[in-house]
Amino acid sequence: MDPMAMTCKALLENLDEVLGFIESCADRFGLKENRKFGLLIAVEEAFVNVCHYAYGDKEGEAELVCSGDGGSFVVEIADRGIEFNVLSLPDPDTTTNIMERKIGGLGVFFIRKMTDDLSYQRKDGRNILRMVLHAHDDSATS
Amino acid sequence: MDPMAMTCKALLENLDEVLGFIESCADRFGLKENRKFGLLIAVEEAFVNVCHYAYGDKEGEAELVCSGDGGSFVVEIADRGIEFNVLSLPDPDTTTNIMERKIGGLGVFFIRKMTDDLSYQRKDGRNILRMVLHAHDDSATS
Amino acid sequence: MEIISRMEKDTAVVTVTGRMDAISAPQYQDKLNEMITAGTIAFVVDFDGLDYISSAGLRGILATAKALKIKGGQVRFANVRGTVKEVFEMSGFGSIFQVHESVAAALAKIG
Amino acid sequence: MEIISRMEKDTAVVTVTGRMDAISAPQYQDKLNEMITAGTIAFVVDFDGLDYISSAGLRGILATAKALKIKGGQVRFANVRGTVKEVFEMSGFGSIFQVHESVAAALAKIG
Ligand SMILES: Nc1ncnc2c1ncn2[C@@H]1O[C@H](COP(=O)(O)OP(=O)(O)O)[C@@H](O)[C@H]1O
Ligand SMILES: Nc1ncnc2c1ncn2[C@@H]1O[C@H](COP(=O)(O)OP(=O)(O)O)[C@@H](O)[C@H]1O
Repeated sequence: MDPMAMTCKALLENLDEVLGFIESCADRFGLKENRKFGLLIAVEEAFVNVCHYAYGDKEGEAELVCSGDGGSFVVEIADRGIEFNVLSLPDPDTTTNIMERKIGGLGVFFIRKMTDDLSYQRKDGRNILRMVLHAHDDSATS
Repeated sequence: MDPMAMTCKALLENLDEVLGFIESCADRFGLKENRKFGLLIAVEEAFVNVCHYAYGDKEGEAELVCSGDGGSFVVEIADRGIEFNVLSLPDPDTTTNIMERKIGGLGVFFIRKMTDDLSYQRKDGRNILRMVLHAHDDSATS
Repeated sequence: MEIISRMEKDTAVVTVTGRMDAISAPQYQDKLNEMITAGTIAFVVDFDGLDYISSAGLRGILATAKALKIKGGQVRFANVRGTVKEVFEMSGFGSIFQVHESVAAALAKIG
Repeated sequence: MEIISRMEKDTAVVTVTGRMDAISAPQYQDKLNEMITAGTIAFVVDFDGLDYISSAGLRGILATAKALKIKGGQVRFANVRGTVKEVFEMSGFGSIFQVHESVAAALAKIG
Protein backbone atom coordinates (compact mmCIF):
# COMPACT_ATOMS: atom_id res chain seq x y z
CA MET A 1 0.00 0.00 0.00
CA ASP A 2 1.36 3.43 -0.98
CA PRO A 3 1.66 5.95 1.84
CA MET A 4 -1.33 8.12 2.66
CA ALA A 5 -1.05 11.11 4.92
CA MET A 6 -3.37 13.29 6.94
CA THR A 7 -2.53 16.51 8.72
CA CYS A 8 -4.65 18.41 11.21
CA LYS A 9 -4.44 20.66 14.25
CA ALA A 10 -3.54 18.63 17.32
CA LEU A 11 -6.93 19.11 18.94
CA LEU A 12 -9.03 16.46 20.65
CA GLU A 13 -12.01 17.44 18.50
CA ASN A 14 -10.17 15.98 15.47
CA LEU A 15 -9.91 12.50 17.01
CA ASP A 16 -12.85 11.12 15.01
CA GLU A 17 -11.33 12.20 11.70
CA VAL A 18 -7.93 10.83 12.69
CA LEU A 19 -9.32 7.43 13.68
CA GLY A 20 -11.58 7.39 10.62
CA PHE A 21 -8.58 7.97 8.40
CA ILE A 22 -6.47 5.28 10.07
CA GLU A 23 -9.36 2.85 9.98
CA SER A 24 -10.00 3.31 6.28
CA CYS A 25 -6.29 2.81 5.55
CA ALA A 26 -6.18 -0.28 7.77
CA ASP A 27 -9.25 -1.67 5.99
CA ARG A 28 -7.61 -1.09 2.64
CA PHE A 29 -4.49 -2.85 3.85
CA GLY A 30 -6.68 -5.68 5.07
CA LEU A 31 -5.75 -5.62 8.74
CA LYS A 32 -7.88 -8.07 10.70
CA GLU A 33 -10.70 -6.56 12.80
CA ASN A 34 -9.30 -7.46 16.23
CA ARG A 35 -5.82 -6.20 15.35
CA LYS A 36 -7.35 -3.03 13.96
CA PHE A 37 -9.07 -2.12 17.22
CA GLY A 38 -5.77 -2.55 19.06
CA LEU A 39 -4.05 -0.30 16.56
CA LEU A 40 -6.80 2.33 16.83
CA ILE A 41 -6.29 2.39 20.59
CA ALA A 42 -2.54 2.91 20.15
CA VAL A 43 -3.15 5.72 17.64
CA GLU A 44 -5.73 7.34 19.91
CA GLU A 45 -3.33 7.34 22.86
CA ALA A 46 -0.52 8.78 20.75
CA PHE A 47 -2.71 11.47 19.15
CA VAL A 48 -4.35 12.44 22.45
CA ASN A 49 -0.89 12.80 24.03
CA VAL A 50 0.23 15.09 21.22
CA CYS A 51 -2.95 17.13 21.82
CA HIS A 52 -2.34 17.28 25.58
CA TYR A 53 1.40 17.56 25.93
CA ALA A 54 3.37 18.25 22.76
CA TYR A 55 2.63 21.94 22.34
CA GLY A 56 1.98 23.10 25.93
CA ASP A 57 -0.50 25.98 25.76
CA LYS A 58 0.18 26.66 22.11
CA GLU A 59 -1.49 25.12 19.09
CA GLY A 60 0.34 22.83 16.73
CA GLU A 61 -0.19 20.17 14.13
CA ALA A 62 -0.12 16.40 14.01
CA GLU A 63 0.68 14.45 10.88
CA LEU A 64 -0.29 10.83 10.33
CA VAL A 65 1.07 8.63 7.60
CA CYS A 66 -0.18 5.11 6.87
CA SER A 67 1.65 2.68 4.64
CA GLY A 68 2.11 -0.98 3.93
CA ASP A 69 5.56 -2.44 4.31
CA GLY A 70 5.57 -6.00 3.06
CA GLY A 71 3.38 -7.93 5.45
CA SER A 72 3.16 -5.05 7.91
CA PHE A 73 0.91 -2.07 8.36
CA VAL A 74 2.76 1.04 9.49
CA VAL A 75 1.42 4.21 11.09
CA GLU A 76 3.68 7.15 11.74
CA ILE A 77 2.55 10.05 13.87
CA ALA A 78 4.66 13.18 13.91
CA ASP A 79 4.56 16.53 15.71
CA ARG A 80 6.80 19.59 16.08
CA GLY A 81 6.35 19.83 19.85
CA ILE A 82 8.77 19.28 22.72
CA GLU A 83 11.05 16.31 22.43
CA PHE A 84 9.47 13.24 23.99
CA ASN A 85 10.37 9.60 23.60
CA VAL A 86 7.52 7.23 24.35
CA LEU A 87 10.01 4.42 24.84
CA SER A 88 11.64 6.19 27.79
CA LEU A 89 8.75 5.73 30.21
CA PRO A 90 8.67 2.87 32.73
CA ASP A 91 5.67 0.53 32.77
CA PRO A 92 2.93 1.74 35.12
CA ASP A 93 1.89 -0.15 38.25
CA THR A 94 -1.25 -2.02 37.24
CA THR A 95 -1.88 -3.84 40.50
CA THR A 96 -3.08 -1.26 43.05
CA ASN A 97 -6.67 -1.45 44.24
CA ILE A 98 -9.50 0.79 43.11
CA MET A 99 -9.20 3.54 45.69
CA GLU A 100 -5.41 3.93 45.45
CA ARG A 101 -5.28 3.44 41.72
CA LYS A 102 -4.35 6.44 39.60
CA ILE A 103 -4.48 6.30 35.83
CA GLY A 104 -1.28 7.70 34.50
CA GLY A 105 1.11 6.17 32.09
CA LEU A 106 -1.51 3.79 30.71
CA GLY A 107 -1.66 5.62 27.38
CA VAL A 108 1.98 5.10 26.53
CA PHE A 109 1.83 1.59 27.98
CA PHE A 110 -1.04 0.73 25.61
CA ILE A 111 0.90 2.12 22.66
CA ARG A 112 3.73 -0.26 23.51
CA LYS A 113 1.49 -3.24 24.13
CA MET A 114 -0.80 -2.82 21.14
CA THR A 115 1.98 -2.65 18.55
CA ASP A 116 4.31 -5.37 17.30
CA ASP A 117 7.10 -2.94 16.79
CA LEU A 118 7.60 0.62 17.96
CA SER A 119 10.34 3.09 17.21
CA TYR A 120 10.98 6.73 17.98
CA GLN A 121 13.00 9.30 16.15
CA ARG A 122 13.69 13.00 16.77
CA LYS A 123 14.43 14.54 13.39
CA ASP A 124 14.40 18.12 12.08
CA GLY A 125 12.55 19.33 15.16
CA ARG A 126 9.94 16.61 14.87
CA ASN A 127 8.96 13.68 17.08
CA ILE A 128 8.23 10.72 14.84
CA LEU A 129 6.63 7.67 16.40
CA ARG A 130 6.46 4.64 14.13
CA MET A 131 3.99 1.91 15.01
CA VAL A 132 4.11 -1.38 13.15
CA LEU A 133 1.51 -4.14 13.09
CA HIS A 134 2.25 -7.42 11.41
CA ALA A 135 -0.60 -8.65 9.26
CA HIS A 136 -0.29 -12.03 10.99
CA ASP A 137 -0.89 -12.12 14.68
CA ASP A 138 2.44 -13.63 15.70
CA SER A 139 4.05 -11.35 18.26
CA ALA A 140 1.15 -9.16 19.29
CA THR A 141 0.64 -7.97 22.88
CA SER A 142 3.11 -10.42 24.28
CA MET B 1 -13.32 24.78 11.17
CA ASP B 2 -9.52 24.55 11.21
CA PRO B 3 -7.92 23.22 8.03
CA MET B 4 -7.45 19.48 7.68
CA ALA B 5 -5.30 18.00 4.99
CA MET B 6 -4.87 14.66 3.31
CA THR B 7 -2.16 13.60 0.87
CA CYS B 8 -1.99 10.49 -1.25
CA LYS B 9 -0.71 9.16 -4.52
CA ALA B 10 -2.90 10.35 -7.37
CA LEU B 11 -4.29 6.90 -8.13
CA LEU B 12 -7.90 6.01 -8.79
CA GLU B 13 -7.74 3.30 -6.13
CA ASN B 14 -7.48 6.08 -3.50
CA LEU B 15 -10.81 7.65 -4.49
CA ASP B 16 -12.73 6.05 -1.61
CA GLU B 17 -10.33 7.42 0.98
CA VAL B 18 -10.37 10.86 -0.62
CA LEU B 19 -14.17 11.03 -0.70
CA GLY B 20 -14.36 9.60 2.83
CA PHE B 21 -12.04 12.30 4.07
CA ILE B 22 -13.96 15.10 2.34
CA GLU B 23 -17.25 13.71 3.57
CA SER B 24 -16.17 13.53 7.21
CA CYS B 25 -14.90 17.12 7.00
CA ALA B 26 -18.13 18.27 5.34
CA ASP B 27 -20.15 16.51 8.05
CA ARG B 28 -18.09 18.20 10.73
CA PHE B 29 -18.67 21.55 9.04
CA GLY B 30 -22.37 20.75 8.90
CA LEU B 31 -22.86 20.94 5.16
CA LYS B 32 -26.37 19.88 4.21
CA GLU B 33 -26.75 16.40 2.69
CA ASN B 34 -27.83 17.48 -0.80
CA ARG B 35 -25.08 20.07 -1.06
CA LYS B 36 -22.58 17.51 0.16
CA PHE B 37 -23.32 15.06 -2.66
CA GLY B 38 -22.80 17.85 -5.19
CA LEU B 39 -19.48 18.71 -3.59
CA LEU B 40 -18.38 15.07 -3.55
CA ILE B 41 -19.07 14.86 -7.28
CA ALA B 42 -16.96 17.98 -7.91
CA VAL B 43 -14.12 16.57 -5.79
CA GLU B 44 -14.33 13.20 -7.54
CA GLU B 45 -14.10 14.82 -10.97
CA ALA B 46 -11.15 16.96 -9.91
CA PHE B 47 -9.29 14.07 -8.24
CA VAL B 48 -9.96 11.66 -11.11
CA ASN B 49 -8.62 14.24 -13.57
CA VAL B 50 -5.44 14.64 -11.53
CA CYS B 51 -5.11 10.83 -11.60
CA HIS B 52 -5.67 10.66 -15.36
CA TYR B 53 -3.97 13.74 -16.72
CA ALA B 54 -1.76 15.66 -14.29
CA TYR B 55 1.28 13.40 -14.27
CA GLY B 56 1.10 11.74 -17.70
CA ASP B 57 2.63 8.28 -17.35
CA LYS B 58 4.46 9.14 -14.14
CA GLU B 59 3.18 8.88 -10.61
CA GLY B 60 2.53 11.91 -8.46
CA GLU B 61 0.63 13.09 -5.43
CA ALA B 62 -2.60 14.90 -4.76
CA GLU B 63 -3.19 17.01 -1.68
CA LEU B 64 -6.62 17.92 -0.35
CA VAL B 65 -7.29 20.57 2.25
CA CYS B 66 -10.70 21.22 3.81
CA SER B 67 -11.50 24.27 5.86
CA GLY B 68 -14.33 26.45 6.99
CA ASP B 69 -14.30 30.07 5.97
CA GLY B 70 -17.09 31.91 7.73
CA GLY B 71 -20.29 30.49 6.30
CA SER B 72 -18.48 28.60 3.56
CA PHE B 73 -16.91 25.19 3.24
CA VAL B 74 -13.71 25.21 1.19
CA VAL B 75 -11.91 22.31 -0.48
CA GLU B 76 -8.55 22.84 -2.13
CA ILE B 77 -7.02 20.19 -4.33
CA ALA B 78 -3.42 20.57 -5.40
CA ASP B 79 -1.00 18.65 -7.61
CA ARG B 80 2.50 19.14 -9.02
CA GLY B 81 1.58 18.03 -12.53
CA ILE B 82 1.37 19.92 -15.80
CA GLU B 83 -0.22 23.33 -15.66
CA PHE B 84 -3.96 23.07 -16.25
CA ASN B 85 -6.65 25.63 -15.56
CA VAL B 86 -10.10 24.10 -15.17
CA LEU B 87 -11.64 27.49 -15.84
CA SER B 88 -10.16 27.63 -19.34
CA LEU B 89 -12.38 24.92 -20.83
CA PRO B 90 -15.54 25.77 -22.78
CA ASP B 91 -18.85 24.20 -21.69
CA PRO B 92 -19.51 20.88 -23.43
CA ASP B 93 -22.38 20.33 -25.84
CA THR B 94 -25.05 18.61 -23.78
CA THR B 95 -27.71 18.37 -26.47
CA THR B 96 -26.59 15.70 -28.97
CA ASN B 97 -28.54 12.46 -29.16
CA ILE B 98 -27.45 9.14 -27.69
CA MET B 99 -25.58 7.72 -30.67
CA GLU B 100 -23.64 10.88 -31.46
CA ARG B 101 -23.04 11.82 -27.88
CA LYS B 102 -19.51 11.62 -26.54
CA ILE B 103 -18.76 12.17 -22.90
CA GLY B 104 -15.89 14.55 -22.68
CA GLY B 105 -15.61 17.73 -20.73
CA LEU B 106 -18.43 16.74 -18.39
CA GLY B 107 -16.06 16.33 -15.43
CA VAL B 108 -14.78 19.89 -15.51
CA PHE B 109 -18.29 21.13 -16.30
CA PHE B 110 -19.63 19.40 -13.16
CA ILE B 111 -16.87 20.93 -11.07
CA ARG B 112 -17.98 24.37 -12.23
CA LYS B 113 -21.68 23.66 -11.79
CA MET B 114 -21.50 21.97 -8.40
CA THR B 115 -19.55 24.74 -6.67
CA ASP B 116 -20.65 28.21 -5.66
CA ASP B 117 -17.24 29.62 -6.27
CA LEU B 118 -14.22 28.25 -8.07
CA SER B 119 -10.74 29.62 -8.47
CA TYR B 120 -7.49 28.38 -9.91
CA GLN B 121 -3.93 29.27 -9.09
CA ARG B 122 -0.59 28.06 -10.43
CA LYS B 123 1.95 28.57 -7.65
CA ASP B 124 5.39 27.11 -6.93
CA GLY B 125 4.90 24.44 -9.56
CA ARG B 126 1.51 23.43 -8.19
CA ASN B 127 -2.01 23.57 -9.61
CA ILE B 128 -4.34 24.66 -6.82
CA LEU B 129 -8.06 24.41 -7.43
CA ARG B 130 -10.20 26.03 -4.76
CA MET B 131 -13.85 24.98 -4.53
CA VAL B 132 -16.22 26.90 -2.28
CA LEU B 133 -19.68 25.89 -1.12
CA HIS B 134 -21.81 28.32 0.80
CA ALA B 135 -23.53 26.78 3.78
CA HIS B 136 -26.79 28.28 2.60
CA ASP B 137 -28.10 27.17 -0.72
CA ASP B 138 -28.31 30.60 -2.36
CA SER B 139 -26.37 30.51 -5.60
CA ALA B 140 -25.84 26.81 -6.16
CA THR B 141 -25.92 25.14 -9.59
CA SER B 142 -27.37 28.18 -11.28
CA MET C 1 -22.86 0.66 -4.93
CA GLU C 2 -25.21 -2.29 -5.13
CA ILE C 3 -27.00 -3.62 -8.18
CA ILE C 4 -29.95 -5.97 -8.06
CA SER C 5 -31.94 -7.11 -11.08
CA ARG C 6 -35.20 -8.94 -11.58
CA MET C 7 -37.20 -9.79 -14.68
CA GLU C 8 -40.71 -8.43 -15.32
CA LYS C 9 -41.71 -10.47 -18.37
CA ASP C 10 -38.96 -9.67 -20.87
CA THR C 11 -37.84 -6.48 -19.19
CA ALA C 12 -35.00 -6.36 -16.69
CA VAL C 13 -35.66 -4.06 -13.74
CA VAL C 14 -32.27 -3.03 -12.39
CA THR C 15 -32.09 -1.36 -8.99
CA VAL C 16 -28.97 0.64 -8.25
CA THR C 17 -28.29 1.86 -4.72
CA GLY C 18 -25.48 3.81 -3.10
CA ARG C 19 -22.98 5.74 -5.14
CA MET C 20 -22.01 5.38 -8.76
CA ASP C 21 -18.51 6.78 -8.98
CA ALA C 22 -15.33 6.21 -10.96
CA ILE C 23 -14.65 3.04 -8.98
CA SER C 24 -18.10 1.47 -9.03
CA ALA C 25 -19.43 2.58 -12.44
CA PRO C 26 -17.78 -0.31 -14.35
CA GLN C 27 -19.89 -2.66 -12.23
CA TYR C 28 -23.05 -1.17 -13.78
CA GLN C 29 -21.66 -1.51 -17.26
CA ASP C 30 -20.53 -5.11 -16.66
CA LYS C 31 -23.87 -6.12 -15.21
CA LEU C 32 -25.91 -4.67 -18.07
CA ASN C 33 -23.54 -5.94 -20.75
CA GLU C 34 -23.81 -9.39 -19.28
CA MET C 35 -27.60 -9.28 -19.52
CA ILE C 36 -27.50 -7.78 -23.02
CA THR C 37 -25.22 -10.62 -24.12
CA ALA C 38 -27.71 -13.06 -22.60
CA GLY C 39 -30.40 -11.59 -24.81
CA THR C 40 -32.22 -8.95 -22.72
CA ILE C 41 -32.85 -5.78 -24.68
CA ALA C 42 -35.40 -3.91 -22.52
CA PHE C 43 -34.26 -2.31 -19.26
CA VAL C 44 -35.80 -0.18 -16.55
CA VAL C 45 -33.15 1.24 -14.25
CA ASP C 46 -34.43 2.27 -10.82
CA PHE C 47 -32.34 5.04 -9.24
CA ASP C 48 -34.50 5.43 -6.14
CA GLY C 49 -31.65 4.45 -3.83
CA LEU C 50 -28.88 6.18 -5.77
CA ASP C 51 -27.34 9.06 -3.80
CA TYR C 52 -24.74 10.19 -6.21
CA ILE C 53 -23.56 9.84 -9.79
CA SER C 54 -20.45 11.33 -11.37
CA SER C 55 -19.39 11.69 -15.02
CA ALA C 56 -17.87 8.19 -14.83
CA GLY C 57 -21.37 6.89 -14.07
CA LEU C 58 -22.83 8.76 -17.04
CA ARG C 59 -20.12 7.29 -19.22
CA GLY C 60 -21.28 3.79 -18.24
CA ILE C 61 -24.92 4.66 -18.86
CA LEU C 62 -24.16 6.08 -22.29
CA ALA C 63 -22.01 3.13 -23.34
CA THR C 64 -24.70 0.57 -22.49
CA ALA C 65 -27.43 2.73 -24.05
CA LYS C 66 -25.47 2.80 -27.31
CA ALA C 67 -24.96 -0.97 -27.22
CA LEU C 68 -28.71 -1.38 -26.70
CA LYS C 69 -29.66 1.02 -29.49
CA ILE C 70 -27.61 -1.04 -31.94
CA LYS C 71 -29.64 -4.12 -30.95
CA GLY C 72 -32.94 -2.26 -31.24
CA GLY C 73 -33.36 -2.31 -27.49
CA GLN C 74 -34.16 0.42 -24.96
CA VAL C 75 -33.39 1.62 -21.46
CA ARG C 76 -35.66 3.80 -19.32
CA PHE C 77 -34.93 5.35 -15.97
CA ALA C 78 -37.17 5.65 -12.93
CA ASN C 79 -36.97 7.65 -9.71
CA VAL C 80 -34.25 10.03 -10.80
CA ARG C 81 -34.08 12.42 -7.87
CA GLY C 82 -31.98 14.82 -5.81
CA THR C 83 -28.35 15.16 -6.82
CA VAL C 84 -28.76 12.44 -9.47
CA LYS C 85 -31.52 14.49 -11.10
CA GLU C 86 -29.32 17.59 -10.98
CA VAL C 87 -26.60 15.65 -12.78
CA PHE C 88 -29.06 14.34 -15.38
CA GLU C 89 -30.31 17.85 -16.06
CA MET C 90 -26.89 19.49 -16.26
CA SER C 91 -25.57 16.87 -18.61
CA GLY C 92 -28.58 16.79 -20.91
CA PHE C 93 -29.17 13.12 -19.99
CA GLY C 94 -32.59 14.17 -18.69
CA SER C 95 -33.53 15.09 -22.27
CA ILE C 96 -31.83 12.39 -24.30
CA PHE C 97 -33.08 9.58 -22.03
CA GLN C 98 -36.58 8.54 -21.06
CA VAL C 99 -37.12 9.34 -17.40
CA HIS C 100 -40.22 8.23 -15.47
CA GLU C 101 -41.83 8.87 -12.12
CA SER C 102 -41.84 5.21 -11.12
CA VAL C 103 -40.79 1.75 -12.22
CA ALA C 104 -44.45 0.97 -13.00
CA ALA C 105 -44.73 4.02 -15.29
CA ALA C 106 -41.52 3.01 -17.09
CA LEU C 107 -42.72 -0.59 -17.51
CA ALA C 108 -46.05 0.63 -18.88
CA LYS C 109 -44.20 2.49 -21.67
CA ILE C 110 -42.31 -0.63 -22.66
CA GLY C 111 -45.58 -2.51 -22.72
CA MET D 1 -20.89 5.26 21.66
CA GLU D 2 -24.40 4.62 22.88
CA ILE D 3 -25.51 4.12 26.47
CA ILE D 4 -28.82 2.59 27.46
CA SER D 5 -29.86 1.84 31.03
CA ARG D 6 -32.69 -0.10 32.61
CA MET D 7 -33.45 -0.99 36.24
CA GLU D 8 -33.55 -4.59 37.50
CA LYS D 9 -35.00 -4.05 40.98
CA ASP D 10 -32.48 -1.63 42.52
CA THR D 11 -29.67 -2.40 40.13
CA ALA D 12 -29.01 -0.35 37.03
CA VAL D 13 -28.05 -2.43 33.99
CA VAL D 14 -26.09 -0.15 31.69
CA THR D 15 -25.45 -1.28 28.10
CA VAL D 16 -22.59 0.44 26.32
CA THR D 17 -22.16 -0.08 22.58
CA GLY D 18 -19.70 1.24 20.02
CA ARG D 19 -16.44 2.84 21.02
CA MET D 20 -15.42 4.42 24.29
CA ASP D 21 -12.69 6.86 23.38
CA ALA D 22 -11.36 10.21 24.57
CA ILE D 23 -14.36 11.97 23.02
CA SER D 24 -17.14 9.67 24.19
CA ALA D 25 -15.84 8.51 27.60
CA PRO D 26 -17.18 11.57 29.48
CA GLN D 27 -20.66 10.48 28.38
CA TYR D 28 -20.27 7.26 30.40
CA GLN D 29 -19.09 9.17 33.44
CA ASP D 30 -21.92 11.72 33.17
CA LYS D 31 -24.57 9.04 32.78
CA LEU D 32 -23.43 7.02 35.79
CA ASN D 33 -22.85 10.09 37.95
CA GLU D 34 -26.36 11.23 37.18
CA MET D 35 -27.78 7.89 38.35
CA ILE D 36 -25.52 7.81 41.43
CA THR D 37 -26.76 11.28 42.35
CA ALA D 38 -30.33 10.01 41.93
CA GLY D 39 -29.60 7.27 44.49
CA THR D 40 -28.58 4.20 42.49
CA ILE D 41 -25.54 2.46 44.02
CA ALA D 42 -25.53 -0.95 42.28
CA PHE D 43 -24.52 -1.20 38.63
CA VAL D 44 -24.00 -3.92 36.08
CA VAL D 45 -22.25 -2.60 33.00
CA ASP D 46 -22.76 -4.71 29.87
CA PHE D 47 -19.88 -4.40 27.40
CA ASP D 48 -21.24 -6.94 24.91
CA GLY D 49 -21.51 -4.34 22.17
CA LEU D 50 -18.35 -2.43 23.03
CA ASP D 51 -15.70 -2.70 20.29
CA TYR D 52 -13.01 -0.58 21.74
CA ILE D 53 -11.91 1.17 24.92
CA SER D 54 -8.90 3.46 25.41
CA SER D 55 -7.22 4.75 28.56
CA ALA D 56 -9.68 7.66 28.57
CA GLY D 57 -12.47 5.09 28.95
CA LEU D 58 -10.68 3.39 31.84
CA ARG D 59 -10.28 6.77 33.48
CA GLY D 60 -14.07 7.22 33.41
CA ILE D 61 -14.66 3.73 34.75
CA LEU D 62 -12.21 4.26 37.60
CA ALA D 63 -13.62 7.65 38.55
CA THR D 64 -17.19 6.35 38.84
CA ALA D 65 -16.04 3.21 40.68
CA LYS D 66 -14.32 5.39 43.26
CA ALA D 67 -17.41 7.56 43.67
CA LEU D 68 -19.47 4.38 44.18
CA LYS D 69 -17.05 2.85 46.71
CA ILE D 70 -17.37 5.96 48.86
CA LYS D 71 -21.15 5.46 48.94
CA GLY D 72 -20.82 1.76 49.74
CA GLY D 73 -22.01 0.84 46.28
CA GLN D 74 -20.63 -1.47 43.62
CA VAL D 75 -20.16 -1.90 39.87
CA ARG D 76 -19.76 -5.23 38.04
CA PHE D 77 -18.95 -5.80 34.40
CA ALA D 78 -20.41 -8.35 32.02
CA ASN D 79 -19.40 -9.58 28.55
CA VAL D 80 -15.91 -8.12 28.56
CA ARG D 81 -14.51 -9.54 25.32
CA GLY D 82 -12.07 -9.10 22.45
CA THR D 83 -10.02 -5.93 22.44
CA VAL D 84 -11.87 -4.65 25.51
CA LYS D 85 -10.81 -7.74 27.43
CA GLU D 86 -7.22 -7.27 26.27
CA VAL D 87 -7.31 -3.71 27.62
CA PHE D 88 -8.82 -4.87 30.93
CA GLU D 89 -6.09 -7.46 31.32
CA MET D 90 -3.19 -5.21 30.39
CA SER D 91 -4.31 -2.47 32.71
CA GLY D 92 -5.05 -4.74 35.68
CA PHE D 93 -8.73 -3.72 35.53
CA GLY D 94 -9.58 -7.38 35.00
CA SER D 95 -8.23 -8.10 38.49
CA ILE D 96 -9.37 -5.08 40.46
CA PHE D 97 -12.91 -5.21 39.05
CA GLN D 98 -15.54 -7.93 39.17
CA VAL D 99 -16.01 -9.32 35.68
CA HIS D 100 -18.77 -11.81 34.79
CA GLU D 101 -19.73 -14.02 31.87
CA SER D 102 -23.19 -12.51 31.52
CA VAL D 103 -25.49 -9.83 32.88
CA ALA D 104 -27.49 -12.54 34.67
CA ALA D 105 -24.38 -13.84 36.44
CA ALA D 106 -23.45 -10.33 37.53
CA LEU D 107 -26.98 -9.63 38.79
CA ALA D 108 -26.94 -12.89 40.75
CA LYS D 109 -23.84 -11.75 42.63
CA ILE D 110 -25.54 -8.49 43.62
CA GLY D 111 -28.49 -10.48 44.85
N1 LIG E 1 3.61 13.68 23.15
C1 LIG E 1 4.07 13.94 24.41
N2 LIG E 1 4.85 15.02 24.63
C2 LIG E 1 5.28 15.28 25.87
N3 LIG E 1 5.02 14.52 26.95
C3 LIG E 1 4.27 13.43 26.80
C4 LIG E 1 3.75 13.08 25.51
N4 LIG E 1 3.05 11.94 25.66
C5 LIG E 1 3.11 11.60 26.95
N5 LIG E 1 3.84 12.50 27.66
C6 LIG E 1 4.14 12.43 29.09
O1 LIG E 1 4.08 11.07 29.48
C7 LIG E 1 3.12 10.90 30.54
C8 LIG E 1 2.39 9.57 30.41
O2 LIG E 1 1.50 9.61 29.32
P1 LIG E 1 0.33 8.55 29.22
O3 LIG E 1 0.92 7.21 29.35
O4 LIG E 1 -0.44 8.78 27.99
O5 LIG E 1 -0.59 8.81 30.49
P2 LIG E 1 -1.38 10.12 30.95
O6 LIG E 1 -1.57 11.01 29.77
O7 LIG E 1 -2.64 9.56 31.48
O8 LIG E 1 -0.50 10.75 32.00
C9 LIG E 1 2.22 12.10 30.46
O9 LIG E 1 1.65 12.42 31.70
C10 LIG E 1 3.15 13.19 29.94
O10 LIG E 1 3.84 13.78 31.02
N1 LIG F 1 -5.74 17.95 -14.00
C1 LIG F 1 -5.65 18.03 -15.35
N2 LIG F 1 -4.44 18.17 -15.95
C2 LIG F 1 -4.34 18.24 -17.27
N3 LIG F 1 -5.38 18.17 -18.13
C3 LIG F 1 -6.61 18.04 -17.61
C4 LIG F 1 -6.81 17.96 -16.19
N4 LIG F 1 -8.15 17.85 -15.99
C5 LIG F 1 -8.73 17.84 -17.17
N5 LIG F 1 -7.83 17.96 -18.17
C6 LIG F 1 -8.13 18.03 -19.64
O1 LIG F 1 -9.45 18.53 -19.78
C7 LIG F 1 -10.27 17.60 -20.53
C8 LIG F 1 -11.70 17.59 -19.98
O2 LIG F 1 -11.76 16.97 -18.74
P1 LIG F 1 -13.14 16.45 -18.15
O3 LIG F 1 -14.12 17.57 -18.22
O4 LIG F 1 -12.94 15.88 -16.82
O5 LIG F 1 -13.62 15.32 -19.17
P2 LIG F 1 -12.92 13.97 -19.62
O6 LIG F 1 -11.94 13.59 -18.55
O7 LIG F 1 -14.08 13.03 -19.70
O8 LIG F 1 -12.28 14.26 -20.93
C9 LIG F 1 -9.57 16.26 -20.38
O9 LIG F 1 -9.83 15.42 -21.49
C10 LIG F 1 -8.09 16.67 -20.31
O10 LIG F 1 -7.58 16.85 -21.59
